[in-house]
Amino acid sequence: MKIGFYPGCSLTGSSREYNESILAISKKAGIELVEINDWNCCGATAAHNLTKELSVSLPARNLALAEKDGMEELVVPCAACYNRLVMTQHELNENGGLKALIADKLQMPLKNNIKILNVLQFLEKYFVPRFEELIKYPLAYDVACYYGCLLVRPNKIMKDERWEDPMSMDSIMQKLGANALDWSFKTECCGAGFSVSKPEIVGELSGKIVRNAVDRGAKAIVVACPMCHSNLDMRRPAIESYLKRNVDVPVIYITEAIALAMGITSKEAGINRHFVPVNLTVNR
Amino acid sequence: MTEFEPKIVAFVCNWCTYAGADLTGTSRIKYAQNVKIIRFPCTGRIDFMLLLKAFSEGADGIIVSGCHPNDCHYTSGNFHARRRWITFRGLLDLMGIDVRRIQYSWVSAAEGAKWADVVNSTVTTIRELGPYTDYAKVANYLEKEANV
Amino acid sequence: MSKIGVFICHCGENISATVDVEKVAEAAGKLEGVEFSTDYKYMCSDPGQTIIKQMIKEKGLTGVVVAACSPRMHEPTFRKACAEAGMNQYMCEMANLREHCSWVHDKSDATTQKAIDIVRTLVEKVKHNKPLQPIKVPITKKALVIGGGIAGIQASLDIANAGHQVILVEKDPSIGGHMSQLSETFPTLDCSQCILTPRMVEVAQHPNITLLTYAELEKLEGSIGSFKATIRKKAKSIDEKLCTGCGLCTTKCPNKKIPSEFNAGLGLRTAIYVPFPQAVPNKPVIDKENCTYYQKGKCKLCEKTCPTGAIRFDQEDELVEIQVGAVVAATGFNVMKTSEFPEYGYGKYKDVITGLQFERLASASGPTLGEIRRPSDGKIPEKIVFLACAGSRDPAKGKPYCSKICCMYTAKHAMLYQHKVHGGQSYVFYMDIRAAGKNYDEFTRRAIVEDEVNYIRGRVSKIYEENGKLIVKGVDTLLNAKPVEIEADMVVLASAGVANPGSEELAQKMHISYDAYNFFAEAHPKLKPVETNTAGIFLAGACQAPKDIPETVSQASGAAAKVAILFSQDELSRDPAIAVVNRCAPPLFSTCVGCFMCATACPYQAIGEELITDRQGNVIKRVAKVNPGLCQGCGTCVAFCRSKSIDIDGYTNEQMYSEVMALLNND
Amino acid sequence: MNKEDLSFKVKQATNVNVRECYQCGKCTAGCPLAEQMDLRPSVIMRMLQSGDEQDMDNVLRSYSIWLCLTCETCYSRCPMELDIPKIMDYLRQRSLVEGKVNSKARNIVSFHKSFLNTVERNGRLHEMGLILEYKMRSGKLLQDMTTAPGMFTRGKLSILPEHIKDKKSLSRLFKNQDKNSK
Amino acid sequence: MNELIKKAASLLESGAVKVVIGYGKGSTDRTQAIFITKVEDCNQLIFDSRCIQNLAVYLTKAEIKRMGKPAIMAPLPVLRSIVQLAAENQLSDESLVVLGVSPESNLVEFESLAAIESYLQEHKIEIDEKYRKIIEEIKSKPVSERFQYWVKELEPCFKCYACRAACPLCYCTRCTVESNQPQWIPVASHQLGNLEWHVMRAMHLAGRCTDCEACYHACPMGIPLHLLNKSLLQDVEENFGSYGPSLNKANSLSSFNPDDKESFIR
Repeated sequence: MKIGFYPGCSLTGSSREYNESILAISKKAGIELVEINDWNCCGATAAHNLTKELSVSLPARNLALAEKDGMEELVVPCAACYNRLVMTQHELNENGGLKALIADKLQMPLKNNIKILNVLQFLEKYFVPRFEELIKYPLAYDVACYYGCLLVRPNKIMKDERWEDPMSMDSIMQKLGANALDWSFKTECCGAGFSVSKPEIVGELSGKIVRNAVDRGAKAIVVACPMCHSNLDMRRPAIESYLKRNVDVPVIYITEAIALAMGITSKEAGINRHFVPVNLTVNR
Repeated sequence: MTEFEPKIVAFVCNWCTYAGADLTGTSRIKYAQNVKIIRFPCTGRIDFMLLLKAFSEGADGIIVSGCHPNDCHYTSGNFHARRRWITFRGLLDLMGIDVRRIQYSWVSAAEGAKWADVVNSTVTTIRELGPYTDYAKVANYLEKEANV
Repeated sequence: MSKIGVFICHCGENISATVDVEKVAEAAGKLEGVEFSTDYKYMCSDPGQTIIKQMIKEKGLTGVVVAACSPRMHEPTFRKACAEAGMNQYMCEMANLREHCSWVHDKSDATTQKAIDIVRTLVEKVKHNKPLQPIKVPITKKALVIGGGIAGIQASLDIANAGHQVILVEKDPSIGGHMSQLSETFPTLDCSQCILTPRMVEVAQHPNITLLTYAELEKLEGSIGSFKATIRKKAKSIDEKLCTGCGLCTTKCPNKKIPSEFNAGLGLRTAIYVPFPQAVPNKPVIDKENCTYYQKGKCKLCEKTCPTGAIRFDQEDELVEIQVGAVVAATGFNVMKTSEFPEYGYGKYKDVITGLQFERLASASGPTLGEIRRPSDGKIPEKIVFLACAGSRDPAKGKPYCSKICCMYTAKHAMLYQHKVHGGQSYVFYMDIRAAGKNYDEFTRRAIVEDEVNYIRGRVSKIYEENGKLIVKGVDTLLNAKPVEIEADMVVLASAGVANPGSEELAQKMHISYDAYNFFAEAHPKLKPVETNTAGIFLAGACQAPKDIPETVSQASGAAAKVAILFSQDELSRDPAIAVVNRCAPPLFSTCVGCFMCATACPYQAIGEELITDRQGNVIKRVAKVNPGLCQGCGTCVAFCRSKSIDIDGYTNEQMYSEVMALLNND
Repeated sequence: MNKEDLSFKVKQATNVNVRECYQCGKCTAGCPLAEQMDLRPSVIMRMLQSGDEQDMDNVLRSYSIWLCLTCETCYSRCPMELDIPKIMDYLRQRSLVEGKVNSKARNIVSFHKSFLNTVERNGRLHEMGLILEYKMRSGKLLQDMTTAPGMFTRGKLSILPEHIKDKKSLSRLFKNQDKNSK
Repeated sequence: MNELIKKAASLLESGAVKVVIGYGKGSTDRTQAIFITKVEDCNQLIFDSRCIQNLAVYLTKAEIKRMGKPAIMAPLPVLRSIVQLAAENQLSDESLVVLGVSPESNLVEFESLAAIESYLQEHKIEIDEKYRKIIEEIKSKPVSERFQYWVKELEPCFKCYACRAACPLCYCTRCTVESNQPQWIPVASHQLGNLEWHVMRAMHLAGRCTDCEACYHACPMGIPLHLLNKSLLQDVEENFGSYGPSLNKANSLSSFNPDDKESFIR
């Protein structure tokens, strides 16, 4: 089975393990993810902060390319990219004039009807129904599932019927044998794009998140967004200096969790790349 | 030459749309003068022949309006009316009597603004369609005869 | 040859400002069959009416057209005037120049021309009017009151004390409604039950009141003066005559873990239960959904313990039909549930409760006997936060309206808390304090100044739990929007007042209209606040919009007064606009061929058959016949009749036909 | 609405009518960065309502509009469903165009610009390049000296950028895009 | 056929009926309705493809009623009309004997009108594909062309009312065209008069017409009136569910369904 795939820049760099893990589990499940040919950066926060048009045209190019490659479904693991692509698709469908302008600039046809899946929707559709066969080793830990902003907001467009307390990731983790904790920071902002320019803010915002997770007894924080991951994992020093205490709770991608449960080695899943060591083991 | 002023007759029920049109007035919402209202007890009372008569007497458009489904003062007059209009409309359409010139609507006693909107949009539609000369020709057959 | 008088009203400036009334009068004067036409500043005024009367006498008018406001406004006025001048009142029609012309158009020739057209149309109608006699309908002097809250109780007592029979229907096992759940009442802080219970008892003992609890309206037919209501008496599974209300059964019932409706889910009850100690009637019912016997087929403990053998498991719902002359809808309201607030935890935090639940905590008869203890662990909260406008004035939650009572009861709650928990800290997040009412503003001031409740102007964005505390993320918009975080032990949402579930269906059963939020609609926002637009059905209390007790009680008394006024007459004269099947000379007798399609179409089953016989009594013809008592005059049958054999007075084929003709022939 | 009002221009650009805001403050209450802001979201909404030139100017010169992370919390909780993030985007763009960027926000802006430039150059983000350019622009040469090596050793930073093939189509997109950079 | 003749004869003989309404030889090679009162005349009864006239029309005529209880030869179209007439309270089980004629022109006997209705369940009205096409074509024309088409088609009508006379369901003792207070329809046979007359007739038959085409066959000018009825038949079926004359099912235009769907009411 072939499905369109848009990794996005982070997955080729700072969050390679995300890429590696999603490819690993797909491979093992016999699902072929086909990269969009010659895809480009979605423009991320920078674009929509500085110029409206780029914030739409950059994602639009990728949508057009995907259509060109004859893709009907597009998996976008990076929550930030996912958000930009979905918002663009929405914006273009709302605003005919803009759509015309962009199509003109792209010099490519744009039907703009491709189905965009974030990683959770991807897993729910193609993995969860096959967990019986795929999951070898239950991942029996107390975990806090962290969704961040971009997967659920704006709720008017993302349409999670439980946007203030989402459950989709929790239920997947439950099915992996983990105990998904009820906690309060599932959708709080981690500091996002300030990772580089304002680390002290990241320290505070991510700090509160990590603290609540740890206080609830989480042995791991599960994420589905490279930005969240790098802020909670790579920015741990900033977090610890804000919390004025050491916290060693690891931050793992949901795809890594599944990889482990499917019996894929930490190395294959890129788990060794984390800053905060991941000490989760499955009893084989 | 002066602009074409459509002649439009509105057949409305006493309990919802007539009251709604009253509310349009009390709320001082302005609308086009072209529409004149005839009051019926209920949309169920409106005889399809009257619509034909309106056209033959030179109406360019017709509005038929009553209570929303389930709100009929007589519980089901509007349901009967609805069936009649569905059937009648099919026949008119087959016979080439321009159904775009008949606007059906539900306007409740609380929908003063909607009434103004129905009137104005109908007037615009009829303006675009122009005078109903097709029917007039047939209707004026009478006079032609008389003149002979 | 008709002699019609046309009277054009200026309505002060209301009509004459945009319509050239003199011109209209002049044009009307030229119409064929018009004997006299004039215009006057206020036709509805005494001198105005006098002009009409004089002219009827002087000119011997056969018909009158008053061109003024909507007939829905003044038709009765002018028909009365005509009758006084000795003319049949149904020979008078109104041309609606105000609502349908002068108020909706600017001053112009076209506007004046439209006015002329309208007048001509009505003149043509009047030419075909027939003198009619109003139909007399006897009034059944018995009222149906739906809903046994304070509104229904007040209305019932007032009507009953006016000497009329009342049937009070309540869907729950006891009357009392929300007021019986309240602790103290603002602005006087007197105990709600202490003032309500006597009234409940009075209802039970009143000779003129028949109380049907655990019952609901199934169907309502007929019209003002003579409604036929079908009531479903849900099976209580006990024989009320035998039951003494000793309550033994409730002590023995094994199912004790059912959330109590009366305690807004904060307390528990049994499957066979009396909602609360002061219930009226004070006899239990079995809640089948939660009864072991009904669910599993065995148990019957209550039956075994009942000393009088009053338990009846085989009892079934019973449908009773009653004739009434008027109906008062007093079905009350409800409040939004905490589960409807995503940002406040979807109701998953036990210690985030609604105002109604707080009432139960504060009430001496409540689950905590009046001590403020939080549901989760029974601790006394040291910090409590109240959120006003929880759901109200919140289009995103589909409730753009103000619920009106929250400002006051929130102040009351904060006050009660401060009185009961010494040294406790209370906060109120609010947008505006709406305390319009006698001693209301003084009351909220007292909460702030004397009881030291901290009022913070701003909404709360999120509530979440962190190590056993509820973190309330709010803002103080009066301190240049300073974020405020409060670590609270308990949060009370002054959640929006909403229409009761099922109120939409109920409204449709009664054929009354309701607003976008399913609250019942009054006939006129100012001048008919207790009437509905269905004659004979009146409104009382929060089923029309959220309102507090004094307002509810006064509206209930208002509704009761309307019923009493209606019942002060023995019969009601109804508009004679009803259908008739034509008659003509033999051998035809009537053009009706008796296909009886009209009968199948009639919403009121008002059309029966009549056998026309010759002298020997042989049936010559079978034709339709309208029962004037049942016919409401919708005219659906008329539009159906292929042979035009059935027609409706006041809206006859000739009248409607000539109106169309007249309306269009203006050139 | 006065056509000169920023509120009017906001309406045109974002289709949000700031007059609908009734100052309940819920946006500010939920904003993760409200503490750090000089003008909090609800205050900005109020200033847009006032129609006062000075208020407008202050808004465009504010630090807040750059602190906003577009986490959309305000929007998803606003009782009037006002799309404040969209307004923020618009204000940022205007602030740039009118050269009113708050001095404290310079490094944020320069980060965004560096970001877009690497994208313009390579079509994709080259984190190494980004960090280097950003350091040049912001002069924060020492920041991240701790993390960067860690990223190398974990294979998270590649020295050489990835490039996309069809550069032309991309430059078309960037053509006359006034992100008034460099 | 003999079967039927025997039956007819025995009915007359026993006096169970006073008259037999059936088809007989007409002038030239046409068939016509004959009214047999004597047993020996029964052999005049014939049935073949030329018998297209709808005999049900006579059941409501005063003259025939005066002759006493009738038996009637009833091929499918007549059977349908009979059920519809019964539904409209014009006939009852006692008021006639029905000599059904099957499509294979054999005698079918019924013990009750209800039996006829159930028999008709196996012989539902089906609108000929060719007519469906014609109607589609007409509908596909631009509106004013459609209008002109019908004005032209109706032009020749000179209000002889043969259509009405031939229609079993036009049994009103006073037709609306004859009511002059008000004068709903101009008496003269000019374009308007013709248009209004035929619109009205079609509407009055909507939900009742059993598609016997008698009106069309009766029209001396060959105006395709049946197209109007057929198109309405389709509409009724589409909008209000399957159509067919029924004794207990309420007529589709004097009944309603709260969830009736339409797209044109705003």
